[in-house]
Amino acid sequence: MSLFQGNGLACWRGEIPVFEDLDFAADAGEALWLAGPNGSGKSSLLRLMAGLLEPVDGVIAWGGAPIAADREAHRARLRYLGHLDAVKPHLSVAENLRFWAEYWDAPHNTVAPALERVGLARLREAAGRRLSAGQRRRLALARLLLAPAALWLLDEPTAALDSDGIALFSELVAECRARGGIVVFSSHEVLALPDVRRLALEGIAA
Amino acid sequence: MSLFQGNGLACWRGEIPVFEDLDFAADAGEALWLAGPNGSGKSSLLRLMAGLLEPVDGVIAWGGAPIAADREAHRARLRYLGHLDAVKPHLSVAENLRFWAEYWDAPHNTVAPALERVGLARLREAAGRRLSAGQRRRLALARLLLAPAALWLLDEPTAALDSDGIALFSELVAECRARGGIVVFSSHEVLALPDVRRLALEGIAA
Amino acid sequence: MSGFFALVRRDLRLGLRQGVDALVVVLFFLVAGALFPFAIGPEPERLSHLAGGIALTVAALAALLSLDRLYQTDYEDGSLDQLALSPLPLELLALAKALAHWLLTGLPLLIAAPILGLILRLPEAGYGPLLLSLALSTPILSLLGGLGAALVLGARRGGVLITFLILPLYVPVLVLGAAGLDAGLGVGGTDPWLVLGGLDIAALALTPWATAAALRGAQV
Amino acid sequence: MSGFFALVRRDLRLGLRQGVDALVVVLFFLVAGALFPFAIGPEPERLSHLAGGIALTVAALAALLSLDRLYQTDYEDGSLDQLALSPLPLELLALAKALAHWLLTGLPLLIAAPILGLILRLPEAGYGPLLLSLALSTPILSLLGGLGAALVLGARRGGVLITFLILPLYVPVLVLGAAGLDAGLGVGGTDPWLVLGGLDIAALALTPWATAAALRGAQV
Amino acid sequence: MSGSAFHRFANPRRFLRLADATMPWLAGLTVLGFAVGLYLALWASPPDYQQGETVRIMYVHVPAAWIAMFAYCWVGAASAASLIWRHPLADVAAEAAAPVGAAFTLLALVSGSLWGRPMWGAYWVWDARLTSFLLLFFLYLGHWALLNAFDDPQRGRRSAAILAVVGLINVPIIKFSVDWWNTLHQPESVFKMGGPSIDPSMLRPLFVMALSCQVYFFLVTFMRMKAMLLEARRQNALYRVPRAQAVARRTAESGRA
Ligand code: HEM
Ligand SMILES: Nc1ncnc2c1ncn2[C@@H]1O[C@H](COP(=O)(O)OP(=O)(O)OP(=O)(O)O)[C@@H](O)[C@H]1O
Ligand SMILES: Nc1ncnc2c1ncn2[C@@H]1O[C@H](COP(=O)(O)OP(=O)(O)OP(=O)(O)O)[C@@H](O)[C@H]1O
Ligand SMILES: [Mg+2]
Ligand SMILES: [Mg+2]
Repeated sequence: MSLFQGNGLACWRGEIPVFEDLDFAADAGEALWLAGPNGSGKSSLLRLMAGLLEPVDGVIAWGGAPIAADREAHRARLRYLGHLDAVKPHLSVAENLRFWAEYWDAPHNTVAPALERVGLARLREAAGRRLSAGQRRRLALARLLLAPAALWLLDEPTAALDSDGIALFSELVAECRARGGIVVFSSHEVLALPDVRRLALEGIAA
Repeated sequence: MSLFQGNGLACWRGEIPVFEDLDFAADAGEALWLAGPNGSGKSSLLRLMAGLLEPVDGVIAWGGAPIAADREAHRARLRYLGHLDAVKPHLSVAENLRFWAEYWDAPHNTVAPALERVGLARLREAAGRRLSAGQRRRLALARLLLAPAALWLLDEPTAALDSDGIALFSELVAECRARGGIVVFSSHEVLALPDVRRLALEGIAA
Repeated sequence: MSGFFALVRRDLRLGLRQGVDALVVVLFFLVAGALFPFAIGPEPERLSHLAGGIALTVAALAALLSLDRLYQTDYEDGSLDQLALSPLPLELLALAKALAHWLLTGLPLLIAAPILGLILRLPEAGYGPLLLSLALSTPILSLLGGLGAALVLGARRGGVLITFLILPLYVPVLVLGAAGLDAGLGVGGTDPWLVLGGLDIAALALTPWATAAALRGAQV
Repeated sequence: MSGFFALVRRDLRLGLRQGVDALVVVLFFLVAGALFPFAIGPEPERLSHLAGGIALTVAALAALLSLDRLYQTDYEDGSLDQLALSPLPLELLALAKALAHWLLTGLPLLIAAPILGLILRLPEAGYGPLLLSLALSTPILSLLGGLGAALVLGARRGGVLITFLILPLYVPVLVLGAAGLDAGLGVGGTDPWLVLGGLDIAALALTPWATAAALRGAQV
Repeated sequence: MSGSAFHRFANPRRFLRLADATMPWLAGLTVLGFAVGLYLALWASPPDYQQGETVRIMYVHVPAAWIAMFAYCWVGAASAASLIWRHPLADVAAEAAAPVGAAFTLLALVSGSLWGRPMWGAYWVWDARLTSFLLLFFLYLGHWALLNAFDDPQRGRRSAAILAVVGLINVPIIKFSVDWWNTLHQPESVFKMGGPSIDPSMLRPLFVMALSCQVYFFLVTFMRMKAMLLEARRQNALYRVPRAQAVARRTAESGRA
């Protein structure tokens, strides 16, 4: 019975079954790597974990209590990073991050260090639409640094990142785990992270 | 003096210099791998090669003639694949691809095989917005198969692709090169492709 | 709650990146309104009769022009997921969006209306009623519009259909606004405004919930 | 050339798929038009005289509703790059886009116009001229609109800005269209329509180039 | 064209030299002209027999109107030049002159409508000329709004230039159609603007004022152009980078990369 776990999960997208009877479990400080071919349901599972999707079957529980019971609490404890970077093209890099800080009630003074950390300090004033793919991804990663969260749900966090970026990501994961946070991430490339649990999805050959 | 080459290229985005005095050259059947950190100008260079951007300085030439001299011809000979997949969410997978076939005057009967090849045959009727990240990327790759082109410009073609997808991509590249085509692609991960030239960009430390 | 205002501020900033933008919105009403005389002639008495209807038409136009973007962009660039994953309830999110939309379309119209009245030769007595009608009807346009925008998000057939049930709801609002003008000019009673006020409260109370539901529906 | 029709077909399919745009346009057209009887007070004779002009103006405003989407979506999802990288010249691309826009907005407006005519009690003799004026003026609106949409590509507040840019340029068309109405009602000669036709041709010949230039500018 | 070209080629020493040389003279002429003109207009010219003192508005109004129209042609021409020859100086010329022209248009509108109050008993009348001026004002504002609607200035310049040229083609059409529209629906204004003959005693101050406004236009435009060019040059220096540092190392090794 671990801190964050799901049992017998079934997920449908549209009218199509993605996976059925899937279990996962993660304890404080653990990292879970979702691996699987395209369309096997990694993103779907992460959306289930975040509560953005409802499982057709099964329950996801945090500390024993189903997340459906108290959505506000679950939302408050997690950070989600999807395929899309949620960067506003017409806001500057700093404005983009500052908005999320305000929106999540994170202290203002976390913005500058976060940008520094992901290597975007130089582009602080640049408009979002001027960012390159990897720079945009880095800005998305910076959101994770605004406030410590107990649960990180990251969908291909290293997509478009260069080698430094990947190194940075590993550091972030390590720190989060050291804090006792749980990190669930999907990725196609094998990342050099210490003792990650690997959860392989095959998807349903429909 | 190679088939496709650029000399003394300088590129600015917005009011900012990206790179200066950059040369590249590729002959029929060769592959050029653009490597470099985030923001070093890989995408920008590919857009220059495609004619989507104007170099501030220097010339890009095909067969000795600057591409600026005959844009129609250059456009007709190349296929470009950007960070964005150009998939219409409200069109089905087949409709998406069929449109590009019609638009580029490619024979209709190339659509089905192309989908088959990238492994989307099963999702032929699915709406574009139901595709997963990797499936969308595969659909973008399928556009390359509609008609043989002399020049492929691919921006992180393997982003979001699983291992099969990457294998597929290597095959496609090999075939294109066998046809005498030129393949220029950017990528952060090291792909197992036989004898590719590597062009490293550092970008300008501004 | 701070999230609420943060969101309103962000949408305003996105809408009014620079001072210019705010001005553009106001001018937009003048241009659109000034179009009518060219089609129906410059005779003052004629224009003065139409001024109210013109103003309301332009109001509806402004409300609709920016609507489909209200949630669409956030939906497409992934911001909506992030917005939904915050302690702020979706109902308040919907309210914040509608408020920002009104500040970007309704308020400028109120500012532009007097000038419009001037060039359309609105009689002195007409200004008060015009402003009152606009002030009462534009909020509903934004609230209902927000609901419509949320419904078409997933763009599943259903959403589209319901939108066509939503848009006609504009009619009574605008009609009441127009009626209010006549009332102000002493043609009828003043009740249209009372009804409008009632609708305002109803919309304020109901649409956020409906919108929130629609947004959850889009997450399939 | 086949690319041209492929693009038109695609845009039509997308427009009808999403469904919203075209119908919102028509609904706005009818709703806004329907406002005026209340605004003017329904005295038939005055109304019928204005009906045509109102219909023309409201049609112009309605056609603006779906404009900012014309290039924006293709721009954001990367399709525009692909479209630009084909043998089809950008000028023809612009033409195809404008044609699709007209088929999705101008044509439905023509079909809806008689209904509005009924609402506004347009006299029998007025229908022919109204349709003719609409048929001659809406294409220019789509062409100018396409230019506007290309100009504001990547700008903030697209919709409002387009309107603001386009309408002053559109005034001559509106004037001529209205003049056509009166001519039809036997006030003057029929030359307004000839001039309008001339403007149609001029717009058809010139706007695609301007639009193509604007699209190239967007590739910064 | 890529945004940078503006900086790379914006090196118009010749223009700057010319501007520095002429501006003192322009400034002097402006002051002198307005002094004389206003004196003639306000004191040394008789009140109109039918308009009384209000006629003096004309000395502001008409010159403003003339310059407003001239300025739009200037902007349109400069924009066309920038689109054809891609010379950044043309961009600057258009961008610098537009607000000045807009200001004169506004002046004509305001002075006109102030004039209209006593003449027509209303601040605004849908008189043909007034209307076409209102539209001209909208064109100016559209141009200005477009210039400022983008995060990337170069993009704004390009769009605005295209709009200005299209507008230039369209202005005569607008003028013609509006006049026609106005005669179509008989205007209720009895007063004909620019009545048949204006008395010489009124013409002299009118022309002095017109000339002063013209000079003033050039003065302000040149000043704005100069400021913009210096700013561009400053940024340009900001981004100049030693070539050596910029050269990308090319490691062409065959075999597995
Ligand atoms: C918003 C209001 C007005 C605008 C925009 C306006 C516009 C113009 C313009 C553009 C001109 C110069 C045209 C040319 O010379 O070709 C002009 C000239 C003139 N306007 Fe106005 N006008 C306005 C109101 C008035 C009023 C109210 C009066 C008099 C009661 C008036 C009297 C004149 C006269 C006398 C001239 C000089 C005639 C000439 O040089 O041809 N204007 N106005
Ligand atoms: N549209 C744009 N406008 C202005 N500047 C831009 C634009 N796109 C990119 N840039 C800037 O140009 C530089 C190079 O961008 P580019 O996308 O070519 O880098 P990249 O090598 O593709 O990076 P990545 O590996 O992240 O894709 C970056 O510093 C970026 O900030
Ligand atoms: N919004 C959606 N509506 C309907 N079906 C969807 C939607 N998103 C994804 N699907 C389907 O659900 C299945 C799983 O999608 P998902 O995105 O979870 O896969 P994934 O493992 O993330 O793939 P990838 O590695 O490409 O990101 C896919 O077959 C896809 O077609
Ligand atoms: Mg995924
Ligand atoms: Mg890139």
